Amino acid sequence: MSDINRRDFLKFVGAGGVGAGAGFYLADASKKTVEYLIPQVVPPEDYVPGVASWYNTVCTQCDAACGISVRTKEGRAKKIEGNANHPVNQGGLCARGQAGLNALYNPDRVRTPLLLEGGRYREISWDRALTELGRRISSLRIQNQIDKVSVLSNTQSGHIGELLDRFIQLLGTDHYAQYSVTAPHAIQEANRISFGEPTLPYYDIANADVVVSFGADYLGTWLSPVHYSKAYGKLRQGRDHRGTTVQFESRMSLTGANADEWHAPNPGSEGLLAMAMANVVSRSSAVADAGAWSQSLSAYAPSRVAEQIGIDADKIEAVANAFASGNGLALAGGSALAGTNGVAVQVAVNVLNYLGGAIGREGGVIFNSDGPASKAASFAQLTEFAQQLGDRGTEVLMLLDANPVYDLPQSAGFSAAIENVPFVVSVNSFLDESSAMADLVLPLDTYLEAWSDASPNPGVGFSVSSIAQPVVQRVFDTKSLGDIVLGLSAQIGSELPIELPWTSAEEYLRGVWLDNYLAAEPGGNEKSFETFWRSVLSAGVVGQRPASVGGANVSLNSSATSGMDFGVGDFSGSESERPFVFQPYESVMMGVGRTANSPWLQETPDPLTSIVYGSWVELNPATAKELGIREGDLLEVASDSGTLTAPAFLYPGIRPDVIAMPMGQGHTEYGRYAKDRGVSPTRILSDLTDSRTGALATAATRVSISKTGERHGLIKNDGITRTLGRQILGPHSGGH
Amino acid sequence: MSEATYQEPRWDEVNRDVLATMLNTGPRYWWLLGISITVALVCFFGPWAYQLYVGVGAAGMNRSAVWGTYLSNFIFWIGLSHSGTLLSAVLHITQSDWRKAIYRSAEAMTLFSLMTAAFFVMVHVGRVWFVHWSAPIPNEMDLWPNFRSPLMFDVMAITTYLTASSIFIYMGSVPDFAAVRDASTGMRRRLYTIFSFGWRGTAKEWHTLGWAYTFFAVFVIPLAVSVHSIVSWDFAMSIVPGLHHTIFAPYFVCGAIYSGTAGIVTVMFIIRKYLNFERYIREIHLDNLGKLLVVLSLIWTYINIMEVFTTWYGGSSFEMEALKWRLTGFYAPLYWEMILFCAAVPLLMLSKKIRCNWKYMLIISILINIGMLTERFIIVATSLPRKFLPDSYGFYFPSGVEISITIGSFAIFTTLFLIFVKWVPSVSIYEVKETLKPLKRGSVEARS
Amino acid sequence: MSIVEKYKKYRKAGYFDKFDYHWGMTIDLDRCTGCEACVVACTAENNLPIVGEENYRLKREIKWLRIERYWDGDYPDAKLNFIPILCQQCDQAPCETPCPVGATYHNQDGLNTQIYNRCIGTRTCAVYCPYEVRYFNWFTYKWDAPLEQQLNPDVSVREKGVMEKCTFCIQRIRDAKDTAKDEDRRRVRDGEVKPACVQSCATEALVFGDLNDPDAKVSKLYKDKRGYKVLEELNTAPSVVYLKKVKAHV
Amino acid sequence: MSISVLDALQPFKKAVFIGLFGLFGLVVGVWANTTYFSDKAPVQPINFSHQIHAGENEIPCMYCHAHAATSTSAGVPSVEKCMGCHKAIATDRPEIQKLTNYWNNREPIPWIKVHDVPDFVYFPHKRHIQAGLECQQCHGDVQNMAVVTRVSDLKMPFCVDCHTEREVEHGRDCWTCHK
Repeated sequence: MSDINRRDFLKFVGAGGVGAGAGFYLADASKKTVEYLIPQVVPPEDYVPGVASWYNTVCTQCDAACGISVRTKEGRAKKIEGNANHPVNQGGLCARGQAGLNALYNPDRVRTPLLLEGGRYREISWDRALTELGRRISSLRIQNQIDKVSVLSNTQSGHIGELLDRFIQLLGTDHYAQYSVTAPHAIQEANRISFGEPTLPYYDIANADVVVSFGADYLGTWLSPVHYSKAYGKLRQGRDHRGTTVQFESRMSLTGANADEWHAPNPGSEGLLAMAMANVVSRSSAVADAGAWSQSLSAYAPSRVAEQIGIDADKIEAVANAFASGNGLALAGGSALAGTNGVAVQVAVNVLNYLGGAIGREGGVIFNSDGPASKAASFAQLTEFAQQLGDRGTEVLMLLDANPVYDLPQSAGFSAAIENVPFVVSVNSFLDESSAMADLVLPLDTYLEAWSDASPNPGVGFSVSSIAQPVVQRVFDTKSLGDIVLGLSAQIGSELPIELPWTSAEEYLRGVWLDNYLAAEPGGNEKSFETFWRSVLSAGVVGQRPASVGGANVSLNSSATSGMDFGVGDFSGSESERPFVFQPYESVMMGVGRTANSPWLQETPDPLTSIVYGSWVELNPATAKELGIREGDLLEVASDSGTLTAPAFLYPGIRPDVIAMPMGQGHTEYGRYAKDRGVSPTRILSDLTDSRTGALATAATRVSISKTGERHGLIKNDGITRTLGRQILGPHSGGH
Repeated sequence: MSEATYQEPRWDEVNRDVLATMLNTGPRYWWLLGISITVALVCFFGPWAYQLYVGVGAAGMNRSAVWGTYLSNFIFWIGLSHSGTLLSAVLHITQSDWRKAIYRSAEAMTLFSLMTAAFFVMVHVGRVWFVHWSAPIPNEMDLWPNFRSPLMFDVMAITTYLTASSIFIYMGSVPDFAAVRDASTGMRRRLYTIFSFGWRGTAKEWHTLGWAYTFFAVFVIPLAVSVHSIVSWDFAMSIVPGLHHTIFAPYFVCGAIYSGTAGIVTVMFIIRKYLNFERYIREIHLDNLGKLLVVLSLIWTYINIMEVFTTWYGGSSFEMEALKWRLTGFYAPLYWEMILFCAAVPLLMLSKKIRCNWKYMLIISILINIGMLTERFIIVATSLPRKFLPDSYGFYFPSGVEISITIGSFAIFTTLFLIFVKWVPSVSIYEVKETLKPLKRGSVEARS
Repeated sequence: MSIVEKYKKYRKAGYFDKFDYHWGMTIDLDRCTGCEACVVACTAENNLPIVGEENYRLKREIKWLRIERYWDGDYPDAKLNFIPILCQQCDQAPCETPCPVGATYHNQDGLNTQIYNRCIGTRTCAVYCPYEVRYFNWFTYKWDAPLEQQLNPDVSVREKGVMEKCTFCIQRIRDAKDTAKDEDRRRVRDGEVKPACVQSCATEALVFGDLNDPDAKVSKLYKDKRGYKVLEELNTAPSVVYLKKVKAHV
Repeated sequence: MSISVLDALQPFKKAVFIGLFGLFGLVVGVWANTTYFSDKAPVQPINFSHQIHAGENEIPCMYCHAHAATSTSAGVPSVEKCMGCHKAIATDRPEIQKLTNYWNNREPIPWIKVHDVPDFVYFPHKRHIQAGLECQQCHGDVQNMAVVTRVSDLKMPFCVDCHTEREVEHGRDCWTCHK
């Protein structure tokens, strides 16, 4: 290279420089980003990084109160599993229970108290919020206008519920109601009539031979599904002989899909059906007064009522005989009890159980000695409550974890009533439809952050109770209901703080448990209580399983059926212009809507249709063919009290004259995962109620359907739901 | 011009005509090049960049149909690549002289369609930034590719084929590079001096080139066959109904040669028309290729019938279902379109009139390749969504990104080809000369 | 060990019989009610992404365990059957051979494993799998804060372009083995490991355990006369045995 | 003009050289960065010296990193633990006063990770301690380090080599270390 001149040299140097720069940059870019190692300031005693610790508490995703163990790591909840020691769920847990973490870590939780100022919510401190509220209430109290304070609460069980009752009582207002959409009014009322026990009994499915269910979806949503599922597993393969199950319902529920036999009686005729079976059973019944019964039931001979029921008489005979011969157990729920004749149906079922000798028998109906009577207000009472809001000129309305605007049909008139209340307070974890109308929103703990306790209802045949403890630090600036009540009473002042002296829900809870403990254990003292308390916390449950599960012995009142009309219930709307009976049902994933804000549940296929995200209208393929409806066609469902549109789904397991729809979707608020997704069937329900309990008769509305012409592709998992003759379900099974 | 008035070119004319295509470039060329580059950028690399950013979800694939147009296009392009080898190698060995005017462009097609295919592999995989893991690079972690995988065979086969055919085409063009060198000056001359490895045209060099060329011709043929057999195994080695056929290897090879030959006809038409090779590329080529196409289409049809027959005869529920859906399902129109274009239309070429008509042949050849493109698509799109569990049946439809990338791939091919015609004599100068009558006296000065 | 020996050893189906464990599962279709609790349990345990409405519409959901529905007959005799489908952990897995980078392989516990960070996303395994239990990450999915606080630290979060599938909750197996080692036990006790789905199942339809242990509950059920394997005719030798539903009438 | 390839190559010489220089520069750049600007020994919020603690005062590793033998993560001592000694010891030193400030404000100390493995790696400390490894085998002679410095890159070859030569049971199975 003799001919290198200056410019070449510069070129070389430049190239070298550029190369070096590039190299340096490359090396820099390839470095790891800085990770930090943050120590605890003061470590909690049982804390080991990288080792999971489990906390037992109680699930409140539905009313069954299963025991759960929550796996936490580095102070964060990672997984919810069933508590194996808990007699209700015995280690199992349903989809909704698993998804509790979505409630805890939901991005749409209310993070601080919110005060409505100039049409917008402003974040305020707890002190300010409680003072504000306390001031208003106490001023009303001083002016003796405390009845202008109204309180509507979700049903609060356990001692926190008692604390609330006590608080209201001290407050002095008489305008106070608790409600739960799924409250089993009919069962309790019917049991009062038949047995003088207004409670939920324990249904011993595990040991029954023939389980006949009238619309009760005990594997999906009815009362305590996980417990019954455990029992079902035992009934099927967990014992020497396999029990059989029969399901009578107009629309095949999860339980119906798993039943050995599924029959669809005419909507509302379940009472007749039960009586017809009772008639057959009474012939061979072993109970003392069987003779008398067969006399009074003679009018219900299957041959005579089969026409009204819509099921062949000999089929009824067959099922009834099987019921009588083996350990029969009859249940009622769902649409069967959601007619205007719900109580009658349950009474009929009670009669059937009685004649079948199922009462108080293992594998039958066992009444819990300590089943609490329901505090839940009926639909009629709630309508009255809403009415009162205006009539008594309520100044302050407190909604405690309650969402009446969404839960109840428009006919209840809540949204209008709430509009007119000057100051609405909503205590809730989420900004749901009702909270969105509130002037003050107080963020509530989720059940994984709060102290409370619960006794399962229905019980498990013996007395059980468990403590719900916080499993993680509060994610946001929230308080538990107990703490809010106590904090508020402190603000309101006068005698309340003296009557409710506790500083926190935990302290209150410990106090109550201590008293009970000392009452129960004569030799007990503070010290021994401490160990007891810790043992209960670690076990998650306390209670003694007796040698034999025998309930309070109850007998059927002979007058139980007197003045009862077991005929087909009433429906709103004329059969001619509204040809279909509309049956909304509790969704396995969404329940009645409280879990609709869980992304996991939104993405988990509905067990029976595999549909996710949104609602649908189920109708029989034959009906659809007749009306030229294909899956995904947008239908307009019209009742006398309103219309809604939702896509059609052709469902082979439903009567041709019935239209079914899942509840739980169709929120207009309630966070990104639930908002504006699907429609809520409750919107178009008529205000017909059960003639005896005043509970809303959700299955008593007639509707007509028509195509809107639009299509709305359903989002679902299933491709083709036929085996095409392939041996997928086992050798030589599954037809075309 | 008709055969009657045909005037065979003199040697100097050969040089002149061929080199002309490289040395003087009109605006039309630049326009074409510009357009195809832009299309390639906009339709292929743009969407691909987007897909790299968000993930393969940009394409329309889903759970049961995890393969889509990317893979079917990959096969299509591999298929297109078989033409070159067939024409140059096979015909070289069988010493059919008519090949000589067209084999260069054919080989170029091979090369470039292979490259385009390689692009589709990159587009297809989920994490292309780790694609080097599929190469057997020794490492201290003792991690190796899985040599049992048909995809691994693919990587091997394709790289081998790519290497071999690029050497093949290069070697064949060395004397022509020399010719370019001699005809040019300055930088270009320098370049071609290097390209031509200082070719002098001595007897020894000619002899060496001769046997080396023949050797490669023989060497490349089995490669060509193996490549597409192996590509077919990607499918056939699965147990997916509609893909799990022993006949797939011959099916793919035949289909590949078929579409490749059709491709050549198309390319031939274009270079003949736009590079003024009327005197070199002539009816005889059309005629022969036409016959070849007819034969191939018959074989192809036969195999298709066999596929249906064996499925029916086997009678397995899964296979029958897959077949039923292919013949009558959503994509049935595509299937029958394929039958029409690849089995019915080619029969027209039985008539010499059509066979020797450039326009007709252009149309037919394009139709055939459309048919073959859909064939590959159907294989993927109708088999994967419907496998064994009916409840998991799905459906696949390509997304905008996929379609655009498919279009873009043709632009890439065109771009490469356009560049090629300016760098390499697209008709073999020296071999064409071989076919010409020996020189007459008196025209010595005409020799250059 | 020479390559030939290795090859021979690893090509023999069930070669892991001589190892400590051969994990297997039985699913009793007569107990299973199709309630989907297992599906959510799996989602929670294995950091399965929330793909969102649009991706779900395109059938891009990621559910390592899904429940398939098959109807028999029509109204009024319609019957609905449920069958949970998860990775069958085949002993002769069709998905293992075609992976060019060997990201999926058979490990010594008879598990058909997937190494996320080795996967380059050719998706061939998913094509070859007859059970369609392999799920692809079409995008890098996000969790809206603070949902990400729930993510299980024992399971890595997969990025775009990676295939994933049921692992029989291998992280739980690993923990159990750890505990066994800490307690100087050679083997994990029967019932000590429960994948999330098995743990959550309320009807106890799912049973998991070590098939090499003749006394394990799963080994006994494996021999049940109702037992069968899905798509057995494909000779994939699955490790999951289904117990056929009993058809009965009153 | 000759047709020799070499002559034709002449003019490209300089270009080639420029390329070579560039390449050389690249290497130099990388080297410079990794040697003089390495992240092997990051600057910590408190200039903590293992040399003093583990070296001179011979405090055993597990006294502070208490969980190494029982948990996947060795654990970093809580501020409380530090104060346990430093309420009394060397309270006058500026670095200790930093610590005291953290303690008084009830703030954790944002230590910067020196040894870090990616999220897809499952590394249980306890297995390795129980297998009889010395902390030093991966972390180097920390007791002689005034500033903790990463001695081994903790990349896969590092792990695999050790697993291979110690013939760890299933030590080369992917799922032993990956998750």
